[in-house]
Amino acid sequence: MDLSYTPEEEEFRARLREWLAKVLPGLPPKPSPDDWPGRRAYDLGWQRMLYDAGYAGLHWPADAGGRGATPTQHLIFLEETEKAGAPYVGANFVGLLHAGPTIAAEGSAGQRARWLPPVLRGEEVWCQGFSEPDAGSDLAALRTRARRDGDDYVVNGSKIWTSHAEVADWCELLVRTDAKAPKHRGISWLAMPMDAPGITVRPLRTLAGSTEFAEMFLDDVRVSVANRVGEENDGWRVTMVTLSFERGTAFVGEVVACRRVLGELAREARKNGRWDDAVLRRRLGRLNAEFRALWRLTQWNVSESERSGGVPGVGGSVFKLRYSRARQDLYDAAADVLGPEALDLDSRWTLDRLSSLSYTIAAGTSQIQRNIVAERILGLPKGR
Amino acid sequence: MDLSYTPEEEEFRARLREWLAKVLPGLPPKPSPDDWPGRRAYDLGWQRMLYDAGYAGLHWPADAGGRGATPTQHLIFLEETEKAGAPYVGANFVGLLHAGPTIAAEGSAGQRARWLPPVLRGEEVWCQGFSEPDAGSDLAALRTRARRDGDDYVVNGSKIWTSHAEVADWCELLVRTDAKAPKHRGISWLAMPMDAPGITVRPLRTLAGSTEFAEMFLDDVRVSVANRVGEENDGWRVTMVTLSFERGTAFVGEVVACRRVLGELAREARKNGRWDDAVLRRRLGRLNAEFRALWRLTQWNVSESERSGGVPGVGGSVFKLRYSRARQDLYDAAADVLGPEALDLDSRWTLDRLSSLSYTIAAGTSQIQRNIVAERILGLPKGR
Amino acid sequence: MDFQLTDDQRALRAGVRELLDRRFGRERLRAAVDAPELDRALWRELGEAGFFALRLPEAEGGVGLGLPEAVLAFEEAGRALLTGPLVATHLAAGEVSGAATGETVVAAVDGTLVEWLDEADVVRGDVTGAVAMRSADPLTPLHRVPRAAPPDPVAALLIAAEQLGSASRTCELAVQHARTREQFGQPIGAFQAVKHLCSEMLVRVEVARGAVYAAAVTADPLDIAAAGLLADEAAEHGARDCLQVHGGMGFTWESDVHLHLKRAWLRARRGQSAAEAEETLAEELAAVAPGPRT
Amino acid sequence: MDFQLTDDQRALRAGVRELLDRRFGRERLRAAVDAPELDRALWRELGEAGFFALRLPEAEGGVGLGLPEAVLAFEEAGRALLTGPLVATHLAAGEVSGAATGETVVAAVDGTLVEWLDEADVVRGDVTGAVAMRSADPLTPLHRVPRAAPPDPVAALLIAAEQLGSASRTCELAVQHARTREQFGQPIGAFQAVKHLCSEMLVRVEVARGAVYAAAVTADPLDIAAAGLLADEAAEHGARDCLQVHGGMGFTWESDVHLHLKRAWLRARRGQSAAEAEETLAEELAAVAPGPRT
Repeated sequence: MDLSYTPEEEEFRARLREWLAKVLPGLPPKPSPDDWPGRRAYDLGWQRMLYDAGYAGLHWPADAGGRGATPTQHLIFLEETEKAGAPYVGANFVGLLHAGPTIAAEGSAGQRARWLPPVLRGEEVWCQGFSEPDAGSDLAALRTRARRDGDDYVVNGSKIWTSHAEVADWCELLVRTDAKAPKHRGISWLAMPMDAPGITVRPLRTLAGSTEFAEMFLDDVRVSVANRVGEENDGWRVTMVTLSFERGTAFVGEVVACRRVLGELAREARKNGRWDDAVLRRRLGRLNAEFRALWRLTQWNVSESERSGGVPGVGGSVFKLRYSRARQDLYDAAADVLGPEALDLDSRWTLDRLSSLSYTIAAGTSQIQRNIVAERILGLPKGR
Repeated sequence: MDLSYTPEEEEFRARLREWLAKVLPGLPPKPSPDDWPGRRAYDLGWQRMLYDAGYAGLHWPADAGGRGATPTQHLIFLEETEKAGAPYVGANFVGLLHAGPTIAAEGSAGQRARWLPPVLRGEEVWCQGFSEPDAGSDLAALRTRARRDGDDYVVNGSKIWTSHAEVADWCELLVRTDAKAPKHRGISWLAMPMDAPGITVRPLRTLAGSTEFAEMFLDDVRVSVANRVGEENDGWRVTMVTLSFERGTAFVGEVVACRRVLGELAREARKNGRWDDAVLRRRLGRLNAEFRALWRLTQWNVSESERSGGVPGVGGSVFKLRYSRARQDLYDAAADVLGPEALDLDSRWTLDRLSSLSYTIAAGTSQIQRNIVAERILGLPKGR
Repeated sequence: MDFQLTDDQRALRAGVRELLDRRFGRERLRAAVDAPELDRALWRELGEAGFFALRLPEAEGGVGLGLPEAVLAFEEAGRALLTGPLVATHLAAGEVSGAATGETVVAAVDGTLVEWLDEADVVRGDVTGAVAMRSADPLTPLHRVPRAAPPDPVAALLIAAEQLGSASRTCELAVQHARTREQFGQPIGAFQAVKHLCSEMLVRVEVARGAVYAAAVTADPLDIAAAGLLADEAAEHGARDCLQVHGGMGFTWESDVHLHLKRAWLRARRGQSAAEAEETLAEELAAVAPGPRT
Repeated sequence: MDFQLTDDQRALRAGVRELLDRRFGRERLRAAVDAPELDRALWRELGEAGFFALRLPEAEGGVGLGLPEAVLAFEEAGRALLTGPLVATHLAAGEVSGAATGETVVAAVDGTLVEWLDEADVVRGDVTGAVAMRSADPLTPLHRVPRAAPPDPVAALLIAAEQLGSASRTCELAVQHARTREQFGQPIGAFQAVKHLCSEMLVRVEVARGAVYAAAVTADPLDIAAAGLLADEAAEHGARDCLQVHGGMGFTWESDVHLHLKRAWLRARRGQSAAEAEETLAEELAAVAPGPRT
């Protein structure tokens, strides 16, 4: 058990810090949350800077144009960029973390050459068309269908919870290509150009009042068969390959950020007098233990994934279960530190509290995660 | 909504208090927990005193020899006896609260005449033979079987969690009389004389170290067919009638006792200095809210049952879910008030803490209670 | 003892529910989310129905009822997410001209918060230095004031009644959703995980109900403190669980779940704080003399 | 960074587990419940295996390993419910003659508690006025002393390691029971309610494991404080949930579940208190200077 970093890792960290210190002050001002074209340009610009500095696709395999970095280097990258206040992955999320790795693993040579370099260079934005209104936790129940017509698929249906749909160039789309097959076996994975006729994007307002997500309605959208990655009806497996690219690093930046927020909360409580409330103070102390442990669990999972050559376990579900609750506890505590101010949307942390509510729901509810842990780690039987 | 008691109810309370004040000082000393014959004699003696004073079978219908008291009078009775420190129902529990009411509702005239008066007069003790090692939450899966042989049933099997088996005269026994019928439809209810040959009683030690319960092994025990209450194979329904005699009064004495304990805890904390710990102090404050509310919920349920003529709802599950947790929280708080002393079995509350652990398990686990609330009150569908 | 609703109380509750269904149903509610204005016509209708004058003696033109009836009415208001400075106006009936009839809209300082300050005709309490907030509850405009007003027990009880109504409603919403939403080939309410979430919601509601109704009968400050703690818990936790049962659909602006959650958060910051309530209830425990309690 | 067990650490853990399986298996454990005597032959065998001399330098006749290895050994001890003043004797190695080899049994004052006082050859700390208790843990004789000893961080860490081992074991026991016990025609582990209890048990174990192992590597008092809080939570809550999964069967004296629960309660009263740990961790938060942390 070694928590110290190797000289190579330390050098990687030092060079990264140096570079961040150099380039961050020169970044353009952040666009407003509603300015989608501005956000696209800002996020792609940052990706281009990473690319030029050799940090693009850090965790991608070298033969996909990535840097083939170890999980530990990826951890350091995420930790340092968060600490330095660098831009988030933003509009590049799906390209770098879902669609890109899928294409790298399952795409043909031509598909890799077409789609991967623009992601790394910050030229194209991807969005994700997986969830549907009637297929939430039960993702494989999706009903958007694709009918073969010559060299095209003709796609009809609707998708929900699509981020950056307004400004994406491509959508990684799951469609049903065989309605008669068992639900996991009739799905295909398509790269849909977002300028294809028949796509309607409608912003979806969340309870936080923001429009980070969109609904997408597909009406006879033609997608070339050449845009299918993997075999027809093999899309579920193709997608699971993507999801399993997780190497324990999914929440690194967020845990770093939560620890920073926790310190800010404590100092704010000192300032506004709520520090004298022993119940609140000790709650903050326990949250310190919680996030210290979550950081250690992250390091544990990353080291495990490094030993296994990047193949992840199901430990991600364990982490997500605890982290999602801890994050909600953190922002509940923040509200108690703020007091009545917590009812002001302009106060610090208020919007973060609202968005923390999605953590036990999105990307697999806590109920689903508990099933996964029980069945896949503990070996408990499936219910009848 | 009226929380005041009627003049009749107040008079009932005043007379009861007066009687308790008169008779309690003259009670014999309490027997030790291991002295089963002594406990039997003590509990039957108390029952005889109640009988002589007109309080026996308070909530039983008049035609069964009871007093036909209202649920509110029963509530007052339980509240006042607890507050006065009167003996618990003890060895009379099954007779007064399970077997007796079953016989009153479902027995023949002869059965009622044979079995009910001795219960009321404190002459006979009943025990309960329901649970089996392999039929816990799934009580109806019981396997103790009864084969008809002339005018007798011949019973083989084993029972568990039987209280007072060592000193009981009768056992209300559930047996399987039709192995081929669906599990709820092949059960019969028998009154088994505890002196019948073939019964072996073995004390069952609990985690608290006590032997309040026993296992009972039945080896070719002959029980007269005349001792069957209700039709053959109708025992499940007969039993459910018993269970539904609950009128919201099951935990009255315990809630009164918990409120007294809570006050003692607070005063102990004041004495030993732990009162200065705001976290512990506020936890006690919240427990005060909790038990005040549970007392109000008891009054609510009792009033509801009074309006419906004593027919209970499933509100008992709601109450038990919350009360069982609150009781455990109370004794966890007690341990924190005691500090290291909580590790001493001779300290106050330590044994009560251990026994509180059974509350979320016995008489229907909290998981089973949540199913009942979800399906019978909220109308959620059964799982497949 | 008859700790159940009387026939009159049932009729009152049904009447308020009917009025609110008709005048502040889902469509009206969602319209209010988009434009949170005070509906003065509705306010007057509430006044005519006796919502504000409920506890005012008949001799003074009131309905002459008591706290239990007020609690039932405010429970319905909480259930319907009815907007406006309801508690302040109710408490002003008989003291501020026009409050009882709904002609005058009365706001009041509650801790360091004031709801509906700009929309009110009369404001009670010291609002010097009031600053507008961008309210987290889209249905309730808020100001903060520098000088806190002491909590009023009756106000605290009526707020607890609203929390109870909201908790009861989110339990209903969760159950409705769980019965109809299908995933993995069956209604999600058939899964134990969802079932047990809903059961615990109901348990919190029923425990809070006992506490709130009892406090309405006794008007005892300790009972009110207990009612506030349990009703806040039922409303906040209930809205959270309701959101969890709804999954992604609950996370949309179009869902009503977040409206209950945000209002529950707001109400929990009004009246007595949880810390004060817990300390008060703790103090009582230690003060009681040893020996049997009566 | 390689925050995983080394091959040597895995071998050490396997060796301790094998030794304890062989010398302190279920039969021996249950015999100890009936007669809680200190098994001096086993104690010497532990000494020979290096349990006490683990962190003593090789030059002084020790094994020359560090806190991480000690934590792994104590985790196994907690898993097996191994009895005796293990922490006190381990800490005495090199300081009290014969402790390292298991010839001398060393007890010590821990807060106001002393385990195995009557059975020990040497007692460290002031035991003036020690009073025997009827111990709630049937496997651990206890005395109380009037003068409290200050908590030792290494002792706190080793106790946390034992809690981790116990938590991990109760999770295993619950899962084993849930896979084999049938009710309503299927293993109870097929019911979501049971599944989700077990999942949360594992989550608490894994979070505590990260905290305990990291504290072993850093030996930082704040990391140890965090490890203690999380390991206590995992052990106490885990034993409770294990009991719930076992139902009535877990409530019997013959089940091992209560032995884990009672020992977990005992360990939670040793070392630093939760209140102290929380205050220490809170203090650190407020003390850190603003700006990015490194």
